[in-house]
Amino acid sequence: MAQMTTETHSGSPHRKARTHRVSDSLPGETLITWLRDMLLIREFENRCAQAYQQAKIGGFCHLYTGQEAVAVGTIQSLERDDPIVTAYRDHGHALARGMDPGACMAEMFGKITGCAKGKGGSMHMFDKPNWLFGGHGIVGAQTPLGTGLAFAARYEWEVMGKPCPNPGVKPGDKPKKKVSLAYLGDGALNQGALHEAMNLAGLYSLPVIYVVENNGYSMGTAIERGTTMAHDLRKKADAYGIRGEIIDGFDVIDLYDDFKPLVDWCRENQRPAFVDLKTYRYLGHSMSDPQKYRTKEEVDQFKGKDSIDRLASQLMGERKGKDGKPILSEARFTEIQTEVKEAVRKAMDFAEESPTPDVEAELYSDVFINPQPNLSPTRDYIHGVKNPLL
Amino acid sequence: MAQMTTETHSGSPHRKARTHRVSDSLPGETLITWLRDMLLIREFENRCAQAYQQAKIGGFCHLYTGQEAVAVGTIQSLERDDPIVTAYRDHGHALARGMDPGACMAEMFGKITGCAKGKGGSMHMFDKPNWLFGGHGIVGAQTPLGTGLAFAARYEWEVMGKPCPNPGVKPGDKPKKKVSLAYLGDGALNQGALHEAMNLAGLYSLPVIYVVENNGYSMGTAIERGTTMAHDLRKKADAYGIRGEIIDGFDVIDLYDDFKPLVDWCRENQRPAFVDLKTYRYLGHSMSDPQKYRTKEEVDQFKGKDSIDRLASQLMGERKGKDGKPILSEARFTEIQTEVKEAVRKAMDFAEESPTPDVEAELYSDVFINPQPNLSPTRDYIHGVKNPLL
Amino acid sequence: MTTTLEHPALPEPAILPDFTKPLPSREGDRIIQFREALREAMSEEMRKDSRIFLMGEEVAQYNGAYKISQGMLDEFGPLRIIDSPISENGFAGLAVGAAMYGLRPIIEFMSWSFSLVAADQILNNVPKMLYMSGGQWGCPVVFRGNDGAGGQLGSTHSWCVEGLYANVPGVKIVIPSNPYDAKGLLKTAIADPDPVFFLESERMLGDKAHVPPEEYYIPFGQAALLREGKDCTIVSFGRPVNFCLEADEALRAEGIECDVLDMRTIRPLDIDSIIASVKKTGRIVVVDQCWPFASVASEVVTQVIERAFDWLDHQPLRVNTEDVPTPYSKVLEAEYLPNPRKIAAAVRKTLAS
Amino acid sequence: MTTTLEHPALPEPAILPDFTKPLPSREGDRIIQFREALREAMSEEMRKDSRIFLMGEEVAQYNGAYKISQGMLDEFGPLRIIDSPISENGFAGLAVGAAMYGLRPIIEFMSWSFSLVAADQILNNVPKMLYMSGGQWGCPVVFRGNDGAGGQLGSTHSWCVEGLYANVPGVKIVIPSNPYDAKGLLKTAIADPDPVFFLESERMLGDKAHVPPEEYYIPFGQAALLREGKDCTIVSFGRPVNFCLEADEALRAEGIECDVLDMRTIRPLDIDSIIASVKKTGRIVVVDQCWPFASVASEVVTQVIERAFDWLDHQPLRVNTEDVPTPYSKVLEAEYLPNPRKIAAAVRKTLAS
Ligand SMILES: Cc1ncc(C[n+]2csc(CCOP(=O)(O)OP(=O)(O)O)c2C)c(N)n1
Ligand SMILES: Cc1ncc(C[n+]2csc(CCOP(=O)(O)OP(=O)(O)O)c2C)c(N)n1
Ligand SMILES: [Mg+2]
Ligand SMILES: [Mg+2]
Repeated sequence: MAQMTTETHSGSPHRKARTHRVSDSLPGETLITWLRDMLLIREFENRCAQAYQQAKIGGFCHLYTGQEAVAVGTIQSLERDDPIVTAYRDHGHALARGMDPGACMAEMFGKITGCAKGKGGSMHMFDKPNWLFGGHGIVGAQTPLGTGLAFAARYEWEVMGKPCPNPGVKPGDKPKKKVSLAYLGDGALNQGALHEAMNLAGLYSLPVIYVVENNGYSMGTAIERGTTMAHDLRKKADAYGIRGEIIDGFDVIDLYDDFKPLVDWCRENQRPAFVDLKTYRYLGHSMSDPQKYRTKEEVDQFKGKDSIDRLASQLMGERKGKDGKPILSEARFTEIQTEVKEAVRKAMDFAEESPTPDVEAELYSDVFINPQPNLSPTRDYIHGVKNPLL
Repeated sequence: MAQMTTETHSGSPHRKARTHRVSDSLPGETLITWLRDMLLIREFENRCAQAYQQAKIGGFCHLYTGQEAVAVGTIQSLERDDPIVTAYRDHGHALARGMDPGACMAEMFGKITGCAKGKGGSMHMFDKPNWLFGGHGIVGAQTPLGTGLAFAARYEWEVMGKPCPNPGVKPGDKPKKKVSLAYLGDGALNQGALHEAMNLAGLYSLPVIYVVENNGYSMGTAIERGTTMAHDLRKKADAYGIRGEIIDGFDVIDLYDDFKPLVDWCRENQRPAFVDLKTYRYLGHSMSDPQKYRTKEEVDQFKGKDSIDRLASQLMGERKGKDGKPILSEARFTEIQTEVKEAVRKAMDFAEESPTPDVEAELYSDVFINPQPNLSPTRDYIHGVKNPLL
Repeated sequence: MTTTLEHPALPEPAILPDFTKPLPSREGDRIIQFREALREAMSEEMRKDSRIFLMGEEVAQYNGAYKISQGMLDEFGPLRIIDSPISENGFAGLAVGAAMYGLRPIIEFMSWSFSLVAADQILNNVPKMLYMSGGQWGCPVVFRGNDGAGGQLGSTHSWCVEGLYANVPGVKIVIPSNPYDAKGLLKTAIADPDPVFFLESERMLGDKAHVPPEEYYIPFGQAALLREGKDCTIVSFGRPVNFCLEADEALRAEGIECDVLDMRTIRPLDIDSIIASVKKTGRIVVVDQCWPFASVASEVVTQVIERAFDWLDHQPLRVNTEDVPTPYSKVLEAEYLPNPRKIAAAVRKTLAS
Repeated sequence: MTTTLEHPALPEPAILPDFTKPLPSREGDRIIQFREALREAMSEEMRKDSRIFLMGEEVAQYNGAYKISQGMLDEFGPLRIIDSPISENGFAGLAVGAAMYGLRPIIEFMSWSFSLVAADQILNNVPKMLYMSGGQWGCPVVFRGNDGAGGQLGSTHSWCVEGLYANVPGVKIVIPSNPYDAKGLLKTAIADPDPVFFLESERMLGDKAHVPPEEYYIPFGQAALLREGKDCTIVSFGRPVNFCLEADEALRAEGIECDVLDMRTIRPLDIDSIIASVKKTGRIVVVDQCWPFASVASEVVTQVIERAFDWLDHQPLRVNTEDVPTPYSKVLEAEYLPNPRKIAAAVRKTLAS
């Protein structure tokens, strides 16, 4: 059996030698928010797992546990109106982007209060006000979309001279340079869609970053069994003249120190990039995965590098505030943990208590924005209730 | 307008420094056959153009004029039972592989004596006895097929221990190591299919060579307008851990000297390779192309490097036989030219005089090998006449 | 009087064309080609709305593989008329992302035959984005290009994708048969906030007809009754409509008079006009350039049966292409396609018993 | 007595199963799961023919995402049971090349929903290779995997591809409804020299039934008459057949007795059995898990109309899934799918007037 180690599956060493750390200027409170976000994701996923066991969640459900630093660290490197798109392992991104945990959980419960009114499920977390253009189920298919988001963001300032009327945009706002993120799993490296997308991004010079959440496996397939050049994925980027980086995803501050300058570079130069972001998932691929393809020791090794523990201990230890004391006291940490538990409990209650979609109003709505007669032999399409996030 | 030059669009310089030339050991007669093959393709395509003007050929018709050295030089580097597959610009490969020019021309005339019984047309030259697994119309779609040919060729010796009963295979024959060639145009570099194929070939270690017939344009799009890293396509191969080479396609002997060792290496090691083979097409993309995307000077510059002229002058000049005289006399050259003209004239006559397919027998045949009742609401499928090449 | 349409997925209300305005006359002497009609439709809309861009293979510098976009690069510049590499899946997906962000892409497939490599984007994402996102994002892309056999392009290049794609709910499918309709329908397609598959025919791009100078939009879901007759209803869409008119011509010489209906859009399907006609004639022949099995023709027959079973004097008949891969050879292809002879024969058959 | 089939594209004559042999009994106590039946079919054929290999995502080391290929890696080794990367278009095309060369690939799509990224290979190359090559090469690949909605997989993962792919001539399409049929049909598919799309259902993989120990092959194009009745004909294929049986059960309690036909293969379609039944009952309901527009249900209705118009006492009715992208929410999905209630209602409707 393939055995991955925390040594081999990590960021490139040059990273260690960095002299300037952009994170140095971050206020302590910001880092505490990150910790809170990561804790929130962890707790949220734990409760998802329970709800799935209780058959309150159906379909495919892919948990983010272990990868929290990736969503949080990358999203914190963005502006809030930079568009992002991801695959089906998307709860982490949704929460990190600020989706209400209630809307996220209610979606999985198939309730009308869910972010997709219960029509999407776990794989389809969409959040327009937070510029999250969806979780997507077909491996790789979101990468051309991310490319299109970058295209549009560039088009609005280059061609239109004004921003598209998206949430938060006010009349008279000037368009600005943006960056889009397209997250993908390591398994998506083998889909033609990604390659076409990267070539287009390189040719048209689009500000998109392809973030490979490289957790070493696509289902039961270790990366080197499915992907050539797994030991240096930057070669995939070289093929399109795109800047490629390997970034360690186990320490969220390190990650930010590597990723934020890259985002800035892409924004400034309006060029694409590609990141092999090393991470690890603690749980099975989805809810039914006996995980015979890896050892318990391997999983434990990575759990030993847990990004939440690490950040917590940094904030409670070496990372000192102006007063020379650690940024985070133990008491405050416990408080945050309680608060997060409470937030997720509320989300569960909200999901539980929300009504299911009204079949008559919802089955045939959201198919067309402009429904017309005779689009279907069955019946007419209609407009349903307004999405709760809008 | 992009201007390509014979300087920039050529093989890598290291080639010049080669010490050992595999072509040195080739008998003069062999080289004369190559010249004949190239002349045959040139003449054949000229007559195609005429026939197309006269509306004897229909549909899309892509001529090979200018690229002759590629088909001849690469195919001469193979064993006769190494499988190959190509795109729609396929007359050159068919003739170089030994297809009867009559069957090739009759196909384009839509006659029952054509290699695909008139069902395929210009883009679909298939020749089973000559191990040509087709010309194919969808850009890039033949590259997974070439990968599959290599897979099967490897499988027959590794798993079956005997060759599949293909043409020329005799009972008791031992299976052997083969190499497959998948030709593609430079435009096909941008199709996801190629990337999936190359990753598979790299992973499974398949003996396939992806031969990019890089003529600098896909229709009216100069390569650097459609393909990133056009100045070093080997980067595309690096992304899959595949050996990549740039080879000059204007001198067939040079080409052979570069390509033959690569074929041998792939065969021996059962590994894939990728070749950026620089060539140029003299005519339009297909029969209706005003060619505004390039200058007459550019075309003339490349015509000045014509591979047929070059080989002819080598064989009639510096290339001497044992007797110290040039391998090819002017008289013999004229003879060959006449012979080739005559062969193509005969092919034209054959195509002209052959009958069209019998509609009743052919429209509904070759849909299923095992036709059964009720496969169609329209009528039953049948068996038609036997393919003339079989 | 234009209508405005509001929907939570629309950041601003959409302004829909005024379909109550009577359409300008089809008669006149402003004779242009089908391809010019398409170009006019795109250019007119692009002048009004900077969100619209055109992307596809050879659309810009080459002026279009079929010269549909001729001159548009000059007018709109390279940021809005964009040459793409041969990456249909990639740029179809790019359009999806761009449309979600707020742009209005027009994607030209050189041929719909090449849309198969983009099938996942155009069938999984385009028609379902609004539903999957619970009404947060629509996907207003117009995909257009050549569709249909004819011209000896062989098996892979002769797709009639309506036979495949019409099964999928979530897109509108438009298929004009003449330049006048092509312009009016394409303008409506571009203005519509939903995704549209717009099917042209390489065989018709040179067809000429009067196209009025004034602006007009043809509504979706309204068939055009091109000929009136009492004996049989002929229903078709796209290029074969022209074969139906020929067949009708021939039949009139025999004293058989048909209603000839050009559906113009497949989804929506103007079944009401079909039923009205069938209730008059009692007979129907459906003509479809796709393969027969599970085709739009099967659907029309089924809907007619569902709604007008008791009005029929003869079972509905369908004329499709023959049920084989498209052959190259001229003689085979001619027999493969629907043609006036086959259509007339089917009409006669409905009248025989 | 096996038959041998000769064709120029076959390097050696193909040996077809002996379909004259009566099939073993469906009754018995060798109770196995649907997934095991599939595994037995593949393993038995692979033992006999070294040209056959199985390729797909997670089929080898993981023992199959749905445990269909469990244990096959152990028996046949990594050269014949082959894990692939997530490259459906790539490995579908690899199979095409390998089949042309002389192998007999079985390609597992984890779900047919993922076959859309391979649409070009499976629709342009697979069904047309024999035709395009003028009879030189067939393309004997069996593509198999999960098809159909149910289980709350949402819009992109719930495809019923028969509604799309059945339009294309050149492939045989098989869709079993129970373990017994699944085994016999899959063995026939693997032995057949033509390409086959074999549609399984994740919802049925755990279904159990007697599967006889002796070897058997079920011929294509022969429907199974599962229930006999005089009142109405119910026709279906794949998983919904089971809903039809439930509906029939309920209807019998009301005194309504139906013929229930399990088509088992869509192409070939055993229209003869349908017509025979309709001539008896005068009524028909077609049940199809695909969207309605241009579906296999539309096709069945159309063929029935073409062949038995005068025998019908009521217009044929169809029960499809609802015409919307597949919703995730349990309540919506339950209403989306065809179910016994809807089927029984349709049957009653045919009897009402
Ligand atoms: C085109 C396609 N093929 C197959 C699948 C089934 N599938 C879903 S997730 C998955 C593994 C993906 O792994 P990876 O990209 O590494 O993401 P991770 O699950 O590790 O986050 C597969 C094969 C799919 N959704 N889409
Ligand atoms: C998937 C697909 N998209 C578009 C086309 C139309 N098309 C045919 S040839 C061609 C250009 C290909 O150029 P290249 O690969 O460089 O080959 P060349 O013609 O130069 O030999 C295009 C766009 C096609 N056949 N298939
Ligand atoms: Mg992974
Ligand atoms: Mg080229």
